[in-house]
Amino acid sequence: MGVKVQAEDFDLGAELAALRAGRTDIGALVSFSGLVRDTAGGQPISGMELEHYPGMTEKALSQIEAEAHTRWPLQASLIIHRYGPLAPGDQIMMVATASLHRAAAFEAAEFLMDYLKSRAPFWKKEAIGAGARWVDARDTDEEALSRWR
Amino acid sequence: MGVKVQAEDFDLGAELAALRAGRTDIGALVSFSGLVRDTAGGQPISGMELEHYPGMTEKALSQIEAEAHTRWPLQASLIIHRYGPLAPGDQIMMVATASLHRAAAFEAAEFLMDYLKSRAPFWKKEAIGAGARWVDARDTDEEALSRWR
Amino acid sequence: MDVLYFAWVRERVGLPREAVETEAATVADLVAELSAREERYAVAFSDMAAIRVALDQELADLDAPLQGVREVAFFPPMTGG
Amino acid sequence: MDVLYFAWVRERVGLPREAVETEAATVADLVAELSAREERYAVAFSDMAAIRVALDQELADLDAPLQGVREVAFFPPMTGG
Repeated sequence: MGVKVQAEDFDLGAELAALRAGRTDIGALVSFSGLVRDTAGGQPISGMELEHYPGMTEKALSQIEAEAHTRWPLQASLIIHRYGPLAPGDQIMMVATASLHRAAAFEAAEFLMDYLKSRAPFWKKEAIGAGARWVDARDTDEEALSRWR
Repeated sequence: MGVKVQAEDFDLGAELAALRAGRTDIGALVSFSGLVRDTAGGQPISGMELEHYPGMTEKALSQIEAEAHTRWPLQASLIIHRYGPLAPGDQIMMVATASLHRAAAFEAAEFLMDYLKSRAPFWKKEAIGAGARWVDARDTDEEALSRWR
Repeated sequence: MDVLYFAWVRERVGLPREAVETEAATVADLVAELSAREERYAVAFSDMAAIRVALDQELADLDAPLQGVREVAFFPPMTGG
Repeated sequence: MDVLYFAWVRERVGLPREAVETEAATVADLVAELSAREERYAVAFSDMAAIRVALDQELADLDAPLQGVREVAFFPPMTGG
């Protein structure tokens, strides 16, 4: 288990390799990574600023990760989320889950993403032309949580 | 899009990095990798032999990948599956899917895995002590396909 | 009590955090008190359906009591991931 | 026609592939013909519910016609992934 909140980029491949290094008890490893796109709603995006709530962020992510471990038999998991300025193509965040079988690993990764989206205190501001715009939360993100209740 | 069937190991991190290299149109990248476990049904496994049907394997995987692209708006995808002798901890295979949003990337990766499990001609033989045993297909794997009909 | 603001709530209030002396019993009482104090708070809190609240770094409701709370945070719905 | 066997079907038949001269109209007819020919085929094909068939590298049913088919493969349910 692990949670990292950082401004620096991360090496997805190295993180996944570290998660299973020296282990022979993992059957399925799932990863998700979120990337900055160059358009939003048809408008070109020149970059993004990710604000967060230091202290609460780590606490919220750790709670979400712990909840995933009570719901699925996970051998390992990892959440990394960046903050600060990001450019199109940059990695925003990643989650990884390891389990015996694929169903648990997939479901736990989707659970982590759904809760992280609506419950971890991050806010995206997209730079569009000379201006900038706070990203609105999507109704579908809140609805996604109903799957896990 | 890409399908590779090979005896050699692959570098999961390098494959995922290559998938998104130079691109700014991907919002969500999901990967699954399958690993050789050291036990099966409580018995220790010393290794595994993966047999396949050369020719049909590539054809079946390409068909499954193409079907995923008709069902979800995917920017990129990759399937790698190994054959031959494997040791506990070794990577067996991987799939990766890239899309604008997480739901499509997750669903497409699960679809690829569900179809690959029951429709791509691979057969696992596990080495247990001095003997070896063909792995039985699981009813749950065939049932998993019903989700996509 | 420390009061924190994030994202567009921070921009509308005009600062990221401040110490507030208050006898407000609940979050809603605190919002009403701040909104009555200055226009910028009234603007920031004009649509409370668009505001989320955390008490000591745990999500809470508007009617949650403030007794014993050291840190209150106001922010829009989260958009991480 | 080339007939291929994989996994435990291959082990029971005793070879990975062979050329077969047959007038069989369907897969089921070919199975019956091979099973009548030698005991090892009868053993391999004793439970056809556990056998999958591919015709020219596409999955097919037992009653599929063999007309024009160049390659028939018999194998257990797949266990990749």
